Amino acid sequence: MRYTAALFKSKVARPIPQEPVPFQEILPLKLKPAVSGKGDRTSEVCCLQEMSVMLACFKKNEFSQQLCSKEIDSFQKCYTGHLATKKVKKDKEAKGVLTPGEKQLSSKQVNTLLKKFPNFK
Amino acid sequence: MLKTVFNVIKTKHIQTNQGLQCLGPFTTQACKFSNTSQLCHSEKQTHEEKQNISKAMKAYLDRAREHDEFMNEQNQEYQLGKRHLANMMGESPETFTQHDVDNAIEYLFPSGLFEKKARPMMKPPEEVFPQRKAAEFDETGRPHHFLFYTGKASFYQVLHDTVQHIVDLNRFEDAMIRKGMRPDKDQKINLSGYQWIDKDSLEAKLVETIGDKDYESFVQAFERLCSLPYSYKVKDFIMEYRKPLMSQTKAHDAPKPQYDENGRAFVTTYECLRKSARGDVTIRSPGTGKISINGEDITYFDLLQCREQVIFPLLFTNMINKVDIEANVEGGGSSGQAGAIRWGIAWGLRSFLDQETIEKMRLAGLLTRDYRTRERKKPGQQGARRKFTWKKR
Amino acid sequence: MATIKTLFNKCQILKSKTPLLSTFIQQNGMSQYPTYYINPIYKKDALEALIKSGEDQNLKHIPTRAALNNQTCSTAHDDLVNLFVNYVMKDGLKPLARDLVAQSFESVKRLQLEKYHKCQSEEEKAKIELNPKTIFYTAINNCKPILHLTPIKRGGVRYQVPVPLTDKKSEFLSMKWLIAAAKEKDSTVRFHLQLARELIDAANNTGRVIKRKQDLHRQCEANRAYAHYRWS
Amino acid sequence: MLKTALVFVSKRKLSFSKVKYLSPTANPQPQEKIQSFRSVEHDPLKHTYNHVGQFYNISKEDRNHLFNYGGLPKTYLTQAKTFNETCVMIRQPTIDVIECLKNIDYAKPAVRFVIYGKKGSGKSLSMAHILHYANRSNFLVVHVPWVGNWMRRCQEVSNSDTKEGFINLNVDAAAWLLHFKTQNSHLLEKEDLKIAQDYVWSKREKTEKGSPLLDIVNHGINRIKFASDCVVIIADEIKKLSNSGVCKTLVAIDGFNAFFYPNTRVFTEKKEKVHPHKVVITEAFLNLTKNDWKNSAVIVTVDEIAVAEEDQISHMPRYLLGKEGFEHLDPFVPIPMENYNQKEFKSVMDYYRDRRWITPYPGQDEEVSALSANNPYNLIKVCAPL
Amino acid sequence: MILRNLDKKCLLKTLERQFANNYATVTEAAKESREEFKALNLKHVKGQVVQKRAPRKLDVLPPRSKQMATDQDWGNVWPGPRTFHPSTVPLPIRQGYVEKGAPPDKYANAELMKIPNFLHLTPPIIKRQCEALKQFCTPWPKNLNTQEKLIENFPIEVTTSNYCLSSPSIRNPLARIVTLTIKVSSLSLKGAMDKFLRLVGERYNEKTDILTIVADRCPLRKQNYEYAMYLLTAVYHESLKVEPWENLKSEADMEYYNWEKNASKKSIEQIFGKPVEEIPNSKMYAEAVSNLMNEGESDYTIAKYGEAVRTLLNLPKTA
Repeated sequence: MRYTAALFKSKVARPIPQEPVPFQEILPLKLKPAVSGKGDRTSEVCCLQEMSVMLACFKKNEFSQQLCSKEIDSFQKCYTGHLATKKVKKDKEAKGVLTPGEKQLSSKQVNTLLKKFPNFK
Repeated sequence: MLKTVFNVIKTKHIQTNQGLQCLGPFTTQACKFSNTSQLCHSEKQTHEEKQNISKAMKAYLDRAREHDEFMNEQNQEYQLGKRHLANMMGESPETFTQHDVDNAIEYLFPSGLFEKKARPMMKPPEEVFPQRKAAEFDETGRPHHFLFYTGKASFYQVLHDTVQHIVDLNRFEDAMIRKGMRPDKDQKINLSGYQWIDKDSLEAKLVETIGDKDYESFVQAFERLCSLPYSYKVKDFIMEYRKPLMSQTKAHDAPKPQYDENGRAFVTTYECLRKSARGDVTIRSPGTGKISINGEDITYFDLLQCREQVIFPLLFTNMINKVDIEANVEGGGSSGQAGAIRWGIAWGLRSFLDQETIEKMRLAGLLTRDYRTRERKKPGQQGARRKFTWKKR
Repeated sequence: MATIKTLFNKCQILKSKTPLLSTFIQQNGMSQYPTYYINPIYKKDALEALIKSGEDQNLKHIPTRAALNNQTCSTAHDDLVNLFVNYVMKDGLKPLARDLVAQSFESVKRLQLEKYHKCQSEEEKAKIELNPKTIFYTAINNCKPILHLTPIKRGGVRYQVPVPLTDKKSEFLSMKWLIAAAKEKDSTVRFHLQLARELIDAANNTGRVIKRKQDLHRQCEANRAYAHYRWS
Repeated sequence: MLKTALVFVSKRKLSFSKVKYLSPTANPQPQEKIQSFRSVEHDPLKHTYNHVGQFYNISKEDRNHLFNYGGLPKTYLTQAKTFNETCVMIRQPTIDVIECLKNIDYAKPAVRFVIYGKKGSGKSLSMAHILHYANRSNFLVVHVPWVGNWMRRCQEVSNSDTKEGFINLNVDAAAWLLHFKTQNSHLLEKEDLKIAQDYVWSKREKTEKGSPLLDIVNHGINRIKFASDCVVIIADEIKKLSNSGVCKTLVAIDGFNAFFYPNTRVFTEKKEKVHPHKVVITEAFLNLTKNDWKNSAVIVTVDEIAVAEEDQISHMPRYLLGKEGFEHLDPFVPIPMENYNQKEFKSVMDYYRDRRWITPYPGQDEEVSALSANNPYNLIKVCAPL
Repeated sequence: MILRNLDKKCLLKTLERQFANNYATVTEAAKESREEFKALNLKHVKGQVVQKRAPRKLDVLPPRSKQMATDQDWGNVWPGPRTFHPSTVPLPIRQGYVEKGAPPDKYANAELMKIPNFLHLTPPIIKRQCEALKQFCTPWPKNLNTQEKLIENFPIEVTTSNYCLSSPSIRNPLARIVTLTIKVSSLSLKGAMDKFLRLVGERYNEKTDILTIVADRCPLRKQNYEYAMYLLTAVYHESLKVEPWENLKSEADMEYYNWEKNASKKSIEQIFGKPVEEIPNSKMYAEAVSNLMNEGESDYTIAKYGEAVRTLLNLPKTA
């Protein structure tokens, strides 16, 4: 009987030499000098308290609005106020105007800041 | 700045008859120098050439002399021509003015060309040949202006001044705040009615060509300056670059009314256009509110909206029972015709109203000609904007 | 410090729209007018208010757009009614739409006058509103919903979430419902008559449109548990 | 005899009006006195030029009596219903006609009046006012509410038996007979209106000489087949009666020019267009508008609306009547119906405001006046949504 | 004399200057040529370029205008109409439009040659020519001193226009149009007036009583003039003709409403039961009816008609 080396080969417990995984630099290995605006979206939920008060009033009074005018007023005031503040904020952020001492910066504002103090290469 | 340095270096090379190969590394080296070292470098070079004038300088001086000679010659020719012309027209050459020259040329060479600039003319050479910029450097080639190497010295000078003013005013404001003073509200600079001078006139003013972006930064810088609370302190400087706007109502003078055989004042407005309607409107002043359109009364228009349009200017100015209206319109539909008459009435009424009411009418949009028209249909589309329904196959 | 102040001033300028020409430039789509043209102020009282405030001095040098052909300074002219006419309009038939609204106003008057003449005492008569425009306004106002439902997908499930409405949107809805209610009728009844009835009903806080609004509110109330799902 | 009857009637009316006049004074209402747009005089017999521009009230009985089967325009009717009263403005042309009617020498041939004017200027209402006057002054009224209803919107068409090649509009004729009957019920019931001739309708039916006119009217109403012929006969009989002085007749025809307008919408069985002169009832009214009889007056209106839309070029009588019509009526008295003048307009607006029809605002009158060009019909349209 | 001398001196000076200039250029050229070394290029190697001899420039004489005296007699220089010639006209004129820079001068300027000029008709020359022409003129007829008399004796007025413009051709097609005007009353048409006006149509102005004939169909002015005169003659004679069928017209063919022949007359005769002549106010009525028919309906004619009927029938008038 002839032994062929090929048959023995598989039984050899020698580990297959694994090549080290080459590193591929898909993205450059440094931070971008800008941030995307994805995280800026804030929650739309507002005036929940007023809404629930109003709806409770509605339910109590058979959905007639005259009896709940106070609740409706407070709800709408809250909502319009919310819209107004949102608009002001949006305008400000869109322009990227920096207000000194502000803690929470929008993406635009961060971008203007980053642009002002760029990284050296 | 760099560019000019480069030029200087280049000339130097040619003079010394060095090979062009060394130009590349040399310039790159120059680029890496800091600003101060560069300046030293160029200064050294100029010192070397102080004895004999540079070739560019010489060429410039030659050109300047040639220009002067040329202008002199032209002037002589003009004076001679003027004497000849006076002789032709049989008048005394001593009292022959430029106005006479123009008249004589118009008489001798009648031209019906629409463009007046293209007609025959005989003008003194100063008016004919465009002006040139004077030398910006002395005989040694050293520029007078510190911003010469920007290429747009006077433009950047203006920007520089603006920024200087801003800095000064800010400092001044700080000082005033420390003193506890506030800016004077009455003196606040009022910029309504003025506009920044446009790019062309700015170019003419600076005798330099500037780009669109340059102009933008000019406007921005000035608006920044204007927004300062103490900007009234530099009012003269700002006003130099603003031109007054024509008041909208004063743009068109109201015609003086004419008088008909009954002694009634009337004004006729021709060419009242709206959409494809055109017409003319006559307003007679002491009237009873009679309106006649193409010989009929206001019921010429079946639609109430059109009638409302016709009486809109009258109602607005409270003239409804004080004037008579006669209008002739043709073309277009009823709404277009009503619009044309509305504009005609408003336009003609100006002759019978005071300035204040006219301004009010303008703000109400009665004096603007509504030149919006139907947008044309485009090929490959269903209409002006609408596309054909998309079908996969 | 002063530089910071200038920055502040600058953003305030943009907010208050001072008459710097460059700040007037706005997007105007495909309009045939240049961007800096302002809209006409064609109502007399609005103009008076403007002059009183002194704002008109700033507008002196800015050209105005021409007033549209459905705008007049007449006291009878009303913007909301005009808007309503536009909602009634189909296929660009404005004269027809305007006629319909006018006729329904006329019918409102006729119906109200009929009631008026039936009344015996002066007090009852005084109670009846005869001005169709007032009736129209109260009707629109009464029909305005405060909340509505929007489907929002959360975890693969569509939730009907109650959402507050802006004033404009609720006005639009109230007009739309009124028109829809007026269209829902026998073919023998004229549109304007039905619209008139709906308007009177709505002005008295009764009728189909009011019921529709209340139904919507009821549903909102039922779904109030989802309110916090809005957009997050 | 007739005269005395007239005097008696007027006396009665006078007392009646007095009673009416007394009632407001009994419980004084200061508001009503100030209302300058309301006429104090509600009797058309006493209307003079002084009352022009004021509104007077047609009492409910009169309205039912005169206009139960037509005679008032539709727009006006809805308006009257809303206002809860039938008020008509006293207009200058109306008074003009009434003055003429008062002064006509009735021994002479009939005088013809032609009221003309633009669309919606109040011709029909003016006619209604005149009819009211005529009714009060005991005229026998021959009134056609709207000729256009026959020539342009006829109910039923049949060939005439009595006349070869002519067309009967029997349903319309019967309707008119009913209208005639109600309008003149108080006169027809009197005995003296008798026919002068025997009329044989068929083998069995026959109306004898000397029987009252009402018999023919009733016959026409009951036997619709003969309605058209009845109209012709009545016209003829009325002429004879008037000529003999038994009664005084007022012929009032609205939209008279439709009788001369060839483009009708009456079609034969073969779908051929019928000229108005080929319609039997036309003959009756053309006969009545001739000037060969006494004790009568003729008032007609000519109107653009009575002709097809493409021919509505002018509102003038010569154009609308055509050559034939003009020669038929010539010489006639043209009565122009103008739009409202300032005073009338003011009065109408005051009336509307009084009736709570429009909400007042400053400058309303001028604006509405300009928008409607003072045309009465347009004014109604403009005021509707205010 | 002195002046002329001076002129000559000037001339000499300019010549001198020119010579000097020429000399200078020549010497400079010589210098340059001396400096540059010319290599021998027998085999015609590509890199070396054989210098071509510059073409000799022709000597052009300076323009004539340079030698003109400022007090010359311009009429002798430019005696008749002629296209613009730059060297003859001593004016530094320019024509044309260049966006940046000066307009082109007179030399080789085609625009200046295109436009017409009046260099032969300067005011002193016109004066001189008028003086010369005066001896050939006849005096103006003394009796024709007013406009009325002129129109009376010469009623026909013919108007033509000549055009002067800058275009390649001096002939303007509009110059051929001939306009003939005449007061119609001067033609003494009596009965034929109606026919004449019908023939003439819109060319007649009712307000001024003037007939205007515009002839523009022929290429030449003379032909147009003759055609206009022919038209006037033809229309005149045609209107005077009376055709035999004219007596056979029925009522419908009539141009005018004739009350006497119409139903209106019969109807009032029937009302009153007597002939028209005996009816009071019938004349006024007849006039009103014919006015109404002929002039067309208007508020005025109808009102007149109503008035006439009221007086005829004895009715009260309107308030």
